[in-house]
Amino acid sequence: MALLELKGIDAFYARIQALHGVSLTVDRGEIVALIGSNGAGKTTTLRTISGLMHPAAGTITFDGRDISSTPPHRVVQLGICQAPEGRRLFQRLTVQDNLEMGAYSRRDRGGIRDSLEKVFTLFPRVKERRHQLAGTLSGGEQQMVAISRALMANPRALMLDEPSLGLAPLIVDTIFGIINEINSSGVPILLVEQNAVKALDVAHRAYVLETGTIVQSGPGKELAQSEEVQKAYLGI
Amino acid sequence: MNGNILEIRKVTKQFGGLVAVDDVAFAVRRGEIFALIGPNGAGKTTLFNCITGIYPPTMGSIYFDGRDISGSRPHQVAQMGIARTFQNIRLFPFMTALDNVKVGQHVRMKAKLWDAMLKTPRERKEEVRVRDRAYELLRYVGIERFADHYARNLPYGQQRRLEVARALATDPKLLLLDEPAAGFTPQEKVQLMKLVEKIVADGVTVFLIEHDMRVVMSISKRICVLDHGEEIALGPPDVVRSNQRVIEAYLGSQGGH
Amino acid sequence: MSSATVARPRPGPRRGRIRIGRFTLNLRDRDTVIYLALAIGALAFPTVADFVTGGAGGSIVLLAADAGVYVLLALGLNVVVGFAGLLDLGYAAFFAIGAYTYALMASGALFHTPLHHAIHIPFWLLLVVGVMIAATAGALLGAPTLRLRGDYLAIVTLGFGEIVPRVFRNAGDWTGGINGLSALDNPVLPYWVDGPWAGVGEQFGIVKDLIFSVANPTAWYVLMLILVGISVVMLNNLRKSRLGRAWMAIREDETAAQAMGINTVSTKLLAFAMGAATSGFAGCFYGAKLSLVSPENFQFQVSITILVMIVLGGMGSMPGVIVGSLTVYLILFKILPDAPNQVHSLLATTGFTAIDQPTGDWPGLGEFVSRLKFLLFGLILVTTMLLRPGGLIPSRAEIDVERAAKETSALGLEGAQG
Amino acid sequence: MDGSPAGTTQDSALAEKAEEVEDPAAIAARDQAWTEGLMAVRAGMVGNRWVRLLRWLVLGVVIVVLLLMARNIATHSQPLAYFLQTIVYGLGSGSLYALIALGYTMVYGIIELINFAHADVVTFGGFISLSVVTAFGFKEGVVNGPLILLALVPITAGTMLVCGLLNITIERVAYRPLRNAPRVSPLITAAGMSFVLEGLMFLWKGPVNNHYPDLIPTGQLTLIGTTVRIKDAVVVVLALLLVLALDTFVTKSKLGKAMRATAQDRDAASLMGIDINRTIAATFFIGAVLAGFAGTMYGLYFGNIVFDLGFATGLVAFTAAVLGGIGNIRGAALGGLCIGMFEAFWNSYFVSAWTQVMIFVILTLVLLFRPAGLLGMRVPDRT
Amino acid sequence: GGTTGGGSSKGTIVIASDYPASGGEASTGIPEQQAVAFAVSQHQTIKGFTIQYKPFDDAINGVHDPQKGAQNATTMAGDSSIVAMVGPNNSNVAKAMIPILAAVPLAMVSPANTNECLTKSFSYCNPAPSELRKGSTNNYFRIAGTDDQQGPAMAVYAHDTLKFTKAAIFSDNETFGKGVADNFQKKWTSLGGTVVVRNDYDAKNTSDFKTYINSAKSGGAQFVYIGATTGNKPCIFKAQMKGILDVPLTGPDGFALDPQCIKDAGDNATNIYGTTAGSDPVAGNDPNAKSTIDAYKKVYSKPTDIATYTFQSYDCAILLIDAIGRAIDANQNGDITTPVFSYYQSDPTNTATGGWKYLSSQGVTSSS
Ligand SMILES: Nc1ncnc2c1ncn2[C@@H]1O[C@H](COP(=O)(O)OP(=O)(O)OP(=O)(O)O)[C@@H](O)[C@H]1O
Ligand SMILES: Nc1ncnc2c1ncn2[C@@H]1O[C@H](COP(=O)(O)OP(=O)(O)OP(=O)(O)O)[C@@H](O)[C@H]1O
Ligand SMILES: [Mg+2]
Ligand SMILES: [Mg+2]
Repeated sequence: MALLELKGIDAFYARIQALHGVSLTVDRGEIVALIGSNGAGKTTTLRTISGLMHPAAGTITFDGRDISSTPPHRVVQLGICQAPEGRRLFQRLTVQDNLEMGAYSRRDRGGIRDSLEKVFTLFPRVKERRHQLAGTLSGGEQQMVAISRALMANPRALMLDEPSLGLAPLIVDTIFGIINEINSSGVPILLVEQNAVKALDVAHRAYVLETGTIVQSGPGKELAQSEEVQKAYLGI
Repeated sequence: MNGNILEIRKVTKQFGGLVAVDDVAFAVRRGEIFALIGPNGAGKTTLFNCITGIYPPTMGSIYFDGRDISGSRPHQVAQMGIARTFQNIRLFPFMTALDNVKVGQHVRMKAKLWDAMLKTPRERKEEVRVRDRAYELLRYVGIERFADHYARNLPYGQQRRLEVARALATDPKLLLLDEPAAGFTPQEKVQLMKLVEKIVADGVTVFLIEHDMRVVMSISKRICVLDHGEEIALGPPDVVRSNQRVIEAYLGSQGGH
Repeated sequence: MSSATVARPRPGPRRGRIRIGRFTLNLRDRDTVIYLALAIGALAFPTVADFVTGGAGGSIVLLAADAGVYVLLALGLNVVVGFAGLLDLGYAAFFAIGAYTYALMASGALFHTPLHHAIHIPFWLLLVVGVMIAATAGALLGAPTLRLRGDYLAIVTLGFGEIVPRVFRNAGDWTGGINGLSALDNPVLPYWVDGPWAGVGEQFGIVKDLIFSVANPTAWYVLMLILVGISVVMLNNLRKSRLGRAWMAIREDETAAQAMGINTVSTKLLAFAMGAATSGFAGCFYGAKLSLVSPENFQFQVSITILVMIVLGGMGSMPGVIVGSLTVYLILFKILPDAPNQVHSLLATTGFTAIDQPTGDWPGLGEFVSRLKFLLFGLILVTTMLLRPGGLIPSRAEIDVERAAKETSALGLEGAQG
Repeated sequence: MDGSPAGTTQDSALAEKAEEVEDPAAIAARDQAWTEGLMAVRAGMVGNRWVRLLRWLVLGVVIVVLLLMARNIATHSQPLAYFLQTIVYGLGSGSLYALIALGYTMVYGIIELINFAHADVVTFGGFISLSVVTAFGFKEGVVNGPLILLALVPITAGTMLVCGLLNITIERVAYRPLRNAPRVSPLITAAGMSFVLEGLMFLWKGPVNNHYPDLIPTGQLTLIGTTVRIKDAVVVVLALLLVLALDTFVTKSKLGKAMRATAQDRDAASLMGIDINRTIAATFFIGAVLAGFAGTMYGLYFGNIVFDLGFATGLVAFTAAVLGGIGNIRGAALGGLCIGMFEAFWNSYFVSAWTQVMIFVILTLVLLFRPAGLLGMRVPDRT
Repeated sequence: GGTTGGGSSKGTIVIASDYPASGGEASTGIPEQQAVAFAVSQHQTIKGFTIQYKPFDDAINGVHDPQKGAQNATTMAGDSSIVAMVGPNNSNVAKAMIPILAAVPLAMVSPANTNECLTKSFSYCNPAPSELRKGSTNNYFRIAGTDDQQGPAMAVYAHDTLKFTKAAIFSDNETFGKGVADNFQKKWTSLGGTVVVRNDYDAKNTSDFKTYINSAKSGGAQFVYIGATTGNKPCIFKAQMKGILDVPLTGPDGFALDPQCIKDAGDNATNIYGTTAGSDPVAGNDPNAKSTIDAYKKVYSKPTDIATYTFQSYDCAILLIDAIGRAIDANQNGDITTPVFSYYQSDPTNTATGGWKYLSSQGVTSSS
C-alpha cells in the first residue's frame, strides 16, 4: 500500500472549487512531481494533505491512517512536512530560531544539532545569515531558509512547494541535488514545481494537474516525452 | 540630457554593518530592456528599493531623466514616472482588478476633494476616462474578463499581469519589474516576454530583475550582474553569459542555455 | 489557464433598474435597496410615530433626531476606520471639538473668558465653521500619528480621546471647566427661508421666524435628516472617487499604495479630516439641540460606542453603518433604559407583582433588570459579533473574508496567504 | 494632496534637495538612525526636514518640562527625602501596571487583539481573593504577622488558577470563533466581554468600593527620611520576579517559542507541528494568571476594589504595554514602571489634573520617535 | 403635566425620577431610586388619587448622560400622567433637563445637585439660572446644600474650632467635589490658613493616593480636606494614610457622613469630619427620621442600599407627594410647581432628614 494516498479529493475556497476529485499516491522512497499551470490547484493539494484545509469530499491516508480531518500539527507529528508556498518564514525570528522551529516536534537534541549542521553545509549562505532576522533576508535567501526549515523536521515524507522559485540558477541546481540526496536516504518527496524540466527529470513519477483535475500521470521521464506536457510545461 | 533615462551613480546601501549594494554605477538607456541579475541576496531588490524611494541610498545618487531623485519619497518617484512591480506580489487584495488599475492612475488624475464630494462634471468626465483607460490596460495585459474579481481571487499568473497593468496605469517612463516570471510555466513566460516587448514598443523603458536566464538572455538589450552588492559585469547578453566570474558566481551549469 | 474556476457571470446589465432623469436606481443592488428603505422609513417616521403613539410621537421623533447625531458620528468614523483602515479609538475627541466650537461661538460663553465678548454666530454658518474647525483639528491631531502603523495608531488616537475632554475640563477659563457650557443658542430659521406658509400669522397675522425648540420635534428631525442626507451623499461620492480608492489602497497595502504615487501622508490626513468634519456636523447639532456641552460626555465610552456601531453594522459599508448606529442607539438609549419600566408594567398587568417586590437580597425583578443593563449590552455585542462577524450588513469585501474563513477550516487557520 | 497639482510638491522637494549639500558622512549617520527602527516606517511619514524640526521642538519641550521638574524638586523643603519617597511610591504602582500590561502584551503579541476584557479579569481576580479572604474572616487586627502569608500564598495561587481558567473560557467562547473575521470584530467582542464581566461583578459585588483588608504585615524601613514599608517591597519584588520569570519562559522555553512563532504566522506555525489552539489558550492562561496575581496585589496594596476598576486601569496598562513596545514582555514591564513613576512624579510635583493628559502626550512623543515603542522592534517592510 | 382621572380611584398620578441607575454611578443612583419607590409605597394614594412611580435612567454605558437626561425630560413632558419628578443626580444633567421641563412646566426636585449656579445668580455663573430657564417660570428646586456653603462651613470649623492653620486640599475634579474644594480653599485662605498642597485627582484613574499623602505630609499639613463623593475614593485616601500621615480627614456630606466611607477607610476610619447640608439622617437621632430609616432598611436590607443622598431622595419624593396633595386641594389643575415652592415657605414635619428645612431657612434652594 502506498505511504500517502489521496482519493477523490474535492476542495473549495469560498465558492470556488479548487480541486475536483484529485487522486494520487506517493510510495515509500519515491519522488513524485506535481506539475500544472498557475492556479491548477497544486498548492491546494498540498494544503489539503497538511490539514491546512479539509477536503469537502474524498479521503487522505498516510501510512494506513485516515488524515482527512487531522489538524496540521498532528499531521506534522505523523511525519509529513511541508515547505509551503510563499516561504512563510517567521519574520521576526532569526534564521537560526526559524530552523529550530522546524524541529519543533522533535525531541532528540543530538539529532537536531546534526540536522542543523547538515543544513548549514547544504546552504552556506544560510549559515552566514543565521543571526539575521528572517524578515530582512532577500527573496532567494528566504527560500533557502524555508527549505532548510522543512528539512529540520527530519520528516518521514516531505512536500516541497515550488522550491526553486526565485532562486539563482546555481542554487536551483543545488536544490535539485539536495532533493535527490534526501530521497536517496529513503524519504519520499512530493514535489510541486514550475520548472517542469528539472522536476520531471528527478521525479520517479509525476502527475499533471489542470484546473483542479489530474489529467495525466506516469513515470517522470515518460511524461517529459508526452506531447501535451512538452507543449504546455516544458516550453519546447 | 542624454539617452540615459536612469543613472545609478555610485550607489551604496548599507543595513547596519551589511553592505547590500556596494558602489554600483550604471545607466539604463531610453527605450531598452535592461536586466539586473545576480545571485540571491546580491542586492538587486535593494537597488530597486533605492530607486523607488523605499530606502534612501546610504551614499551616491540616482538620476532619473536628468534629475536627482535620491531621497525622494516613493509617491514622488511614482509621480515622476517610475513604476514598479514587487518580488512578492503586492496587489490591493480586497479591491477589484479594475479598481487596482484605477488606483494606478491616481497620480495622473486631477479631481480635487470638492470635485469628488460634489461629483462635478469635471470629476465625472475624468472618472469615465479613468475607467476606460483601466479596461484598456486590462485588455492590454489580457485579463479584462477578471475586471470584477477581487485581486486576491485571481490565479497567480493573472495577479502578476494585473500588477503590470497597475504599474502601467501610472503612465511610467520607466517600468521596474522584480522577477516578473517567477512561478510561471514556460508557456506563460513566453507570453510575458511578448508583453514586455509590447510595452517597450509602446515607448516605456523596462528595467527588470529575473532569475530565468532564458527570459533574461532573450529579451534584454543589456545586463548588469551584481554579486555581494558589487557590480561584476555589464554588457549585452552574449558578453555577460560568457563572463567567467558570472558563470562562477551565478550561472553555474545553466550558463549554457 | 484556470479561468473557469474563478470566472463568474456578471450581473445582468439592465434588469431591475429604474431611471429617474440622470440617476439610475439598481434594485438588484443591495445597498440601493437599503438606502431606499431607509429613506422611505425616515420620511414616514414622524407620521408613523404619531400614529402609533396616538399623537404623542414628539418624544420619539426627538429621540430619532438625537440618534442622527450618532449616525453622523458613525458615518464619519467609518471614513477613518472602514475606508482608510486607520483604527481610531478616540473619535469622541473630534465630536467634542465640534460641540465645543458650537458652544463657544453660539452662546454667551466667551463673555466669561478672557475675551470678554460673547459671539453669537448663527447655527447655519457655524455648521460650516464647525466642520472646518473639526476638520482642521482632525488633520492636526492626525499628523503625529501618520508615521505609525496598525495599532500604534489606535493607541495614539485613544490618547487624543483621553486628552481632549480633559483639556476642555481643565481649561476652565475658556470652557466652563467641569461645569461645561450651557444655554447655547437655538437655530433660528428666518421666515423668508421657511416661507410664509410655515408659520402663517399665529400672533399678529404676520410671518415669523421658525425657532427650533423642544416643542418642535419635527423641525429638529428634518434638520437632522438633511444633515445625514448631505453626509451620506458626499461620503458616498468620496468613497467612489479617486480619494476613496486611495484610502482603500492604503488600507490594503500601504507600501504598494505609495509605489502607485499616492501620498499616504496627506491621504491619511484627509481621512482624519473628513471623519472629523462629519463629527463637526454632529457636534454642532448636538450642542444646538441639547443646549449644553460638558467634558464628561466625550469620554472613551463614546468612542467605543461609535466604534461598536460601525463594526456591528458592517465596517466600510455605509448602509451597514447607518443601520448599525441606529440599532445600537436604540438598544443603548431606548430599549435598555426602558426595560425595567417595561418589566414593571408587564408584571403589574400580569399580576406577578410579588416578584417585583424587593426582599432581602432580591431587589425586585424590574430593579434587577435595571442592574443587568451592562451585562445585557455586553452579551448583545458578543453574540451579534459571533453570529455575524462581518456586521449586520457587511461590505462586499468582508462578506468574502467571512466566507473564506468559514470554509477554509473549522480550525481557525488562515485561508488567505499571509 | 488632492489640492496640489502633481508638479509643485515634487519640484519644491527637488529644490530643497539642491540647496542641501550634505557630506556623505552625514548622510551615512542619518542612515544609521533610519536603520535603528525609524527606517522601517519611512513609508508613511513626513519628510525628513519636518521630522528633524519636530525633533528639536519636542526636545525643547521635554527640556523645559525637565527643568521645571528639576526646579520643583530642588526647591522642595526636603528635596531628597521627598524625591526618594516619590520613587518608592512610583515603583509600587508602576509594578502593578507592569503586571497588568503583561497580559495585554502577551495576548496582543499572539493574536493582535487589544483584549479590553483583560483588566476586568484583574478585577475579577481581586474579587475572588477578597471573597476567600472575607470568608476566612481575615481582617486587619484579627490576623496579622507573618503567619498570614501562609494563608495568602495558597489564596493567591488559587485566584491565579481561577482567573486563568476564566480567561481560557473567554478565549474559547468569544475570540476563537472570530480568529479569521475582520480585525475589529474580536475587538468588539472583547469590549463586549468587558461589559459582561463588569456586569457580572456589578451583580455580584454591587457598584460600591469594596474594602480589601490590609493584610500584609506592617513594618517599615526608614532611610534618609524615606520610608519603605513591607507592603511596598513585597509588591515590587514579587512583580519583578514574575516579570523576569515570564520573560525567561517566553524566550527560552519551547512553549514560549511556539508562542512567538504562532504570533507571526499561524499557518506556518501549525506546519511546524505547533498546536496553535493550545498555544493561544496557553497565552491567555498565562496572561490571566498574572492578572489574578495583579488583582490580589492590587487589593492588598491599595485596599479596595470596585467593579469597573478595569476600565480606567486597563487603559493605562495598555498604554504602558504600547509605550514599552507591544508584544514585548520586557517592554511592557518597562512601560508599566515608566508610567507608574511618571504618575508619581507628576502628582508630586505638578498639577495632577493634567497627569493623564501628560501620560498620553508622552506616549505620543515616544511613539513619534520610536514608532514601535521603547523596546519594540519592527521588521522593515520588505518588498 | 396634569392629572388624569379614571378607574376605581379618582385617577392615577405618576411621579418620575431621573438618576444614573446603571454602571458605576448606580451606587448612588439605585438607592436614590429605591428611596423614591419606598416613599411612594408609603403613600400609595393621595386625596383619592393613586400615586405611581416611574424611574428613568440617565446613564449610558455607566456614565450619566445629559442627552439621555434631555430625552427622559421630553418623554416626561409628553406623558400627561407624570406630574413631577425627583432628581436628577448630576448638575449637568439638570442643565439639560431644566429648559425642557421649565417650558411645560413640570416640577423637578433634586436631592443631590449642589452646583450653586443652578439656582443662584453669581457673577461667574454661566449661564445665569434665569437664562437656563429661557424665560419660563422656575420649575427647579433642590434640597441639597450648594457648593458655596459646605466648603466655607468646614473652613470656619477647622480654623475656629480645631485651631488648624495648615491644610492639604484635594478634590475628585468633578462638579461637586471641585466646587466645594474651591469654596473651601477660598474661605480657608481668607481666614488666614495656609494651603500646603492643592491637587485635583482623576477619580477613575487614581487608586494610589500615597503621593498626595506624601505631599501633604512633607508640607506639614495638620488636616486634609477632600472635596469628593464617596465613589470617588476620598475614604480610600484615608485608608492609605495609615502609617504615613495621621491627621484628620475633612470633607463635605458627599462622603464624610456616608456609612460606605467607614468601610472604605478600613481600620483607619477614625478622625473623619464632615459638614452636612442638613441634619444627618443616619447618624442623627431624630426619632421620626429613625423610624423611616428603619422601615426602609426592612425593605432594602443590603448595606449598599443606603448611600449618599438616599434619604434626601426620599425627602424629595415626600415633598412632591405633599405638594400634589396641596395642588389637588387648591384645584390648581395639576400645577405642582407652585405648591412645591409654597411648601418651602411652610413648616414640614414628616420628612426623614429635614434637610430641606435647614436649607429653606437659608433661602437658597429656589431662585424663582
Ligand atoms: N485563498 C484563496 N481564496 C480563493 N481562491 C483561491 C485561494 N487560493 C487559491 N485560490 C484559487 O484556487 C485555485 C487553485 O489555487 P492553487 O494555489 O492551489 O494553485 P497552484 O496550482 O498552486 O498555482 P500556482 O502555480 O500559482 O501556485 C486557483 O484558481 C486560485 O485562484
Ligand atoms: N532591511 C534589511 N535589513 C537588513 N538586511 C537587509 C535588509 N534588506 C535586505 N537585506 C539584505 O541585503 C541583501 C540584499 O538583499 P536583496 O533583497 O536586495 O537581494 P536580491 O538581490 O533581491 O536577492 P533575491 O534574488 O534573492 O531576491 C540580502 O543579503 C539581505 O539579507
Ligand atoms: Mg501554488
Ligand atoms: Mg530580490
